[in-house]
Amino acid sequence: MAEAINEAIRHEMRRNKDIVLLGQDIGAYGGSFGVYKGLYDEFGPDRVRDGPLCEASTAGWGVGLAISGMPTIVEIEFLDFLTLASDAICNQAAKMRYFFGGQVSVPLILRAPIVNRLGLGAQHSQSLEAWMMHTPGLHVIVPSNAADAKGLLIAAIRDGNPTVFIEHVRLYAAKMPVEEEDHPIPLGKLRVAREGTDATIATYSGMVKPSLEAAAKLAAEGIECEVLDLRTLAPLDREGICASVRKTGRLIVAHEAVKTAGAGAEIAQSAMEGAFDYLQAPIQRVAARDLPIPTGKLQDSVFPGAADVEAAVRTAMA
Amino acid sequence: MAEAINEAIRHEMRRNKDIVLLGQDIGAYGGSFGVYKGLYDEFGPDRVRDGPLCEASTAGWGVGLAISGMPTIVEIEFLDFLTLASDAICNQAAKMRYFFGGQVSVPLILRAPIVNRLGLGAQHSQSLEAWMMHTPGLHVIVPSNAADAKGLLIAAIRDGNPTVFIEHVRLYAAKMPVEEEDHPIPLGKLRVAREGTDATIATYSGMVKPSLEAAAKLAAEGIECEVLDLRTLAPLDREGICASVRKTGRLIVAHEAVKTAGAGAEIAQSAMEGAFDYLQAPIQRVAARDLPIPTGKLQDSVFPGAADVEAAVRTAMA
Amino acid sequence: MTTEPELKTLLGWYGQMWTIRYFEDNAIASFRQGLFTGSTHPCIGQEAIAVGAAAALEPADQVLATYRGHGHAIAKGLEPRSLMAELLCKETGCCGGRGGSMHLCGVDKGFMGTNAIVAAHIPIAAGVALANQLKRNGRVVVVFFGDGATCEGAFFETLNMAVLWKIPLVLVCENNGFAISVPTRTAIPIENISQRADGFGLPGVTVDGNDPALVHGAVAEAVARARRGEGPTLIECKTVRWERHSAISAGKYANEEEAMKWKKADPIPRLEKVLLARGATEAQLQALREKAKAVNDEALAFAIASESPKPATVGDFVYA
Amino acid sequence: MTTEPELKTLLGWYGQMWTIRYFEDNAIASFRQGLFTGSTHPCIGQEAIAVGAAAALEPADQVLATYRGHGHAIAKGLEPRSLMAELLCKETGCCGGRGGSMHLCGVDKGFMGTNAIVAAHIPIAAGVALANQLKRNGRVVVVFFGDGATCEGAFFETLNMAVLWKIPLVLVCENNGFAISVPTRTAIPIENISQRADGFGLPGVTVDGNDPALVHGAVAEAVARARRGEGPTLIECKTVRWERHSAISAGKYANEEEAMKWKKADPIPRLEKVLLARGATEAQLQALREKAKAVNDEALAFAIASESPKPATVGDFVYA
Ligand SMILES: Cc1ncc(C[n+]2csc(CCOP(=O)(O)OP(=O)(O)O)c2C)c(N)n1
Ligand SMILES: Cc1ncc(C[n+]2csc(CCOP(=O)(O)OP(=O)(O)O)c2C)c(N)n1
Ligand SMILES: [Mg+2]
Ligand SMILES: [Mg+2]
Repeated sequence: MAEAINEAIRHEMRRNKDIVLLGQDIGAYGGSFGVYKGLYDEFGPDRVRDGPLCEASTAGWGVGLAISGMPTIVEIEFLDFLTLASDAICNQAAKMRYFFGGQVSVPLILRAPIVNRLGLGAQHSQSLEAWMMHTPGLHVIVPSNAADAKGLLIAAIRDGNPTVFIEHVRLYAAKMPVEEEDHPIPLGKLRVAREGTDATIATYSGMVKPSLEAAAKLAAEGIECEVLDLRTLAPLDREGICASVRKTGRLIVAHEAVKTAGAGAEIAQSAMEGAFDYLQAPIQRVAARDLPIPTGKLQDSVFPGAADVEAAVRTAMA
Repeated sequence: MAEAINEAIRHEMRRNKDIVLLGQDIGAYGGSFGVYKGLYDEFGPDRVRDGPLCEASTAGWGVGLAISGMPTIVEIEFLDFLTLASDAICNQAAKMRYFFGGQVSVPLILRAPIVNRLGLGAQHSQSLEAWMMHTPGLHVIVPSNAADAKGLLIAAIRDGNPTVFIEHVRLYAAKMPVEEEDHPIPLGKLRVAREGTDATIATYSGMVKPSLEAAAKLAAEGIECEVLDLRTLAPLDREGICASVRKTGRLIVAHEAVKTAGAGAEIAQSAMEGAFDYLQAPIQRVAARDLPIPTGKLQDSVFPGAADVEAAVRTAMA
Repeated sequence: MTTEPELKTLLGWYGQMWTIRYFEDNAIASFRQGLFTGSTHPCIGQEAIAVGAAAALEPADQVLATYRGHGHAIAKGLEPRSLMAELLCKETGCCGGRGGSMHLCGVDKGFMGTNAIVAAHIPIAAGVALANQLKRNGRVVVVFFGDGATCEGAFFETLNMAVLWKIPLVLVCENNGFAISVPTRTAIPIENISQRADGFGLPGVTVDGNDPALVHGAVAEAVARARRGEGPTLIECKTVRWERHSAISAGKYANEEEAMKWKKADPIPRLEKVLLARGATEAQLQALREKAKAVNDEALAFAIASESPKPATVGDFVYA
Repeated sequence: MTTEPELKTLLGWYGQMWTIRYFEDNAIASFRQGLFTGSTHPCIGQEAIAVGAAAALEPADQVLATYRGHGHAIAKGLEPRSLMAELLCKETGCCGGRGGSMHLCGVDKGFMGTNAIVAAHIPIAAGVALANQLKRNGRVVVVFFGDGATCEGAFFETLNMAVLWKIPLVLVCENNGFAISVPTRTAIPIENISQRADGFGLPGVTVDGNDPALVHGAVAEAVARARRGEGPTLIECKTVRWERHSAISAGKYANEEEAMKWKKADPIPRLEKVLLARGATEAQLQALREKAKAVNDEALAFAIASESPKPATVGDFVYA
């Protein structure tokens, strides 16, 4: 996925000379997880601006570039550091077009990876997408694979609205067939990752793979799960979720963020509002436990896996 | 409610000489909404530290005081500015006891008001409690009246854990009979603001009053709503909510935060998980529209009121 | 410093200062009459800064300011009518009535907007200036902010990067002695805010902010420096604030007298004396005052007569 | 500056520096062997700062540091065994195995912890120092951070308030030339980071951070000043970083040679020369080295032999 993101950015930067990258360690170093490899060499220090450590202002400068007609991609090294940039993103980027009555657009993309299960501890393991979902004016993108990452990032850049693009460090290495061609994927449309008739698993980002594993295992016993990869949380494809639930009658929502007030609650309640009459069992959530994330082996007691998804499906089927 | 909060703080500061207040305009001025009137005169500049404008560090200093055994109350002038303090609150205060294996406690209270419907616009009108609910390690308190504010604040101070105490500017003027005595209210227990049998309205803070109004109106037609004032969102009284829903079979959740990924989704999904079999209709949400908040008359098209609660109950009853 | 401005120039500034003053008078009166809600943050007593600074700019240069930014908007060429209509949240307002008193904008005039989060617009202004640098369009950005804002991280972080990258940015601090109720001296432990510059390697100057010619001189020099590609300058303009932070501030000041001293330091009568000494006539001045008043009265009438935005449009302008 | 330390003192420092060096060697080796996951940020090449600074403190004084803080923890008196057990996330670790390499703490030794958000611990340290001031307990806080941290808002904001309130805080910047891959000179447009102090009205000094005596002298003076109630001091210690930011850093440096120069600037052989010149024997030095190694080998064995925390305890320590 790292390569796919790199390609998407390279492609767009070639196409649109106004695009600028801001961040720390994004120069020769290529980004703290290597996503920007080669971009500095190709586009130079003006457009690939490796800067001092100050996330709050870096994002603010990005807003200024964006409203000046220069689409800007700001990298935050870990999603956990969103705390520092949240004023620029939530109080400025998300709202500026609105409170200025449409006089400006804010083509700002904030890229940040979820970096969990690595053992880096409580300040380097969080999934904060729900905060961004709760901020009107933003798009929130959570790809689960390389092809989607590329297509969604291209779409987000061209779309021209403030976007939080959330990657996943565990998926960086994954190489999948990526469209050679320039192939934007429309925002707000989920992808049916596996079709099924008995239960719907709605998930995204790092939980898509474990969900597919669980689905494969259950299929061997004749339980056919439909796995929805939501791809974008804002816009959220509520209709797509409800359509699947109307078919299967059961919903399991799976994510790696902590459970309480996570994206899963919104996804579940969307199905409640749009498909209540079809629900044959309570909607189940699979999520991290409501704890700060520990290091070491204790992590395994906090994060969910394929077995948890499987168990939730079984509960729903019971 | 301003007076009640003032009394609670005064009471605790007299009782515990280690308590310190930090913030801007909290000295002679008495706080930007006057909540601290007289405290500077009584406790002096050491304990009532009126400081420069730097919310991020002010909250960080508060963490340092707190882990040194000095319970600290940090005032943020508008809840919207939580963006600036969120690293200190979410990455430090909420997690520090955990990642230091219990070596420190963090008796830090962050007080901030929701200031909406006044016409101050998109950066001064937000209800961000859902972000805090999604942060394990915090308590989140959302009182709807003076007596609760006093009792909950006293409890939070004594409880000794990091707490986000969310007030509401519209409720400041409201004077209600406040317990003279020192009367902490246990965190995590909702209050049944009105008993009813036909539908449950779960709400908090500024939506309790409109919800009671709607309930009164519906009662005239024989529809008896049970109104739950949740009082704390973390801990959330899931059992109390489910008990009511098991009785009424219907749930309406009402808040002033924007709808998507708001506290309402969590409250609703909690009922789904604990009372699905009793639900006779889809859970309804009443919330602000998913927009940045405009100024002027347009605000009325964004924020919900008693009529919206009433309509939601009717939908649930239909 | 630059040469003394011509009389004609000074007369123009005088008229602008009155335009701003009357605008603010109308804003306060309208608020008191309930023509709009929320609050409004007058720049009365500080008009010389906006006017002197804007005079140093080309039309294509850009300005960003705070909630206390009505004067900067007017000085940058926005029409009082579209501004007053915005204060009254009318659809004819510069932001379609969505922004109100704290969110004004006029991109076509280079006025890139006011902001209600203290100091948040400083990095945004720097980003606009970086865009200018990258586009090599020769434009300079002036960002206005208060003394209080110079305690916020965003200000410092931006200074560091702006110096590093020699950004064409002029940072104008309006030190009006207070951040709401907090006197500058109890928030900032140095004599002059311009001294902040010393830790970052950029020039810092302090000028009397109630003299538009001094402000103009300092800003003109900084703008020239920025246009030469030599980077940012920090300018502190000492001034005195209108008695209250905003139309709704109600708290007590530690020292009420200090908080009321603006009337003694009013830049308008001061400029008047200079003008008369340089040969302007009372009649000339009166004509300028009257014109300023007329423009604002018309603006207010226009704003009052305008419609509120239709409820059905509440969802407009969220996404591009 | 203070007087030249006695030979005995210097020998003690030498032993401590080796204790830290061996600790870090074991940390890196353990990480490479997969004994723990995540990463670890060695302070190899920077030991003189932790040791020299800690020597200027009373046991009751407090220290806060960053993820690159193993050396500071050891210098402040924490046991290598409980630190190594923490790195290996064992229940015998100083934080019960929840914190790992980036979150170490020893409140009973005045070590108020390390932090993984760059600069976030600087305001926290100031808050601890304010608590000391309010309690009038005479304690001083030393906070360590990197060059990169001095670009973050939290650093500047805290300087402003600390000077304003004369907080007993000593700010020690370990300028090791890099923030991950970003060379200091491409992030900070001034010659010495101590110059940051000029914009805030506190003393700023730069010392050679690879000489523990110079570090000790500067910190001792700052501590004395803080204890006298005269407020904070900013001390920049110039040093050179271990070749990689952390055990998992893999990116390319713009200038690889620059990034490898620590070995030429190693403070340990440098101190060795001084010791031998002042009459220490090679045997004495060897004994200290061996003791340092033995302590760390025992610590590692202890850590390896310890148990991981029980899964059932994962929810402990969230609330008081
Ligand atoms: C980040 C933030 N904190 C607090 C406030 C509340 N507030 C609005 S204006 C103001 C005072 C700012 O003072 P200063 O920067 O000196 O500007 P002035 O109002 O004097 O022009 C404060 C504290 C805010 N809007 N934003
Ligand atoms: C707020 C924040 N931004 C980014 C990071 C990622 N990061 C960890 S260490 C580091 C470099 C810090 O450099 P410096 O302050 O010089 O300290 P050093 O590592 O050199 O000791 C960065 C960017 C972080 N942990 N926190
Ligand atoms: Mg001011
Ligand atoms: Mg460094």
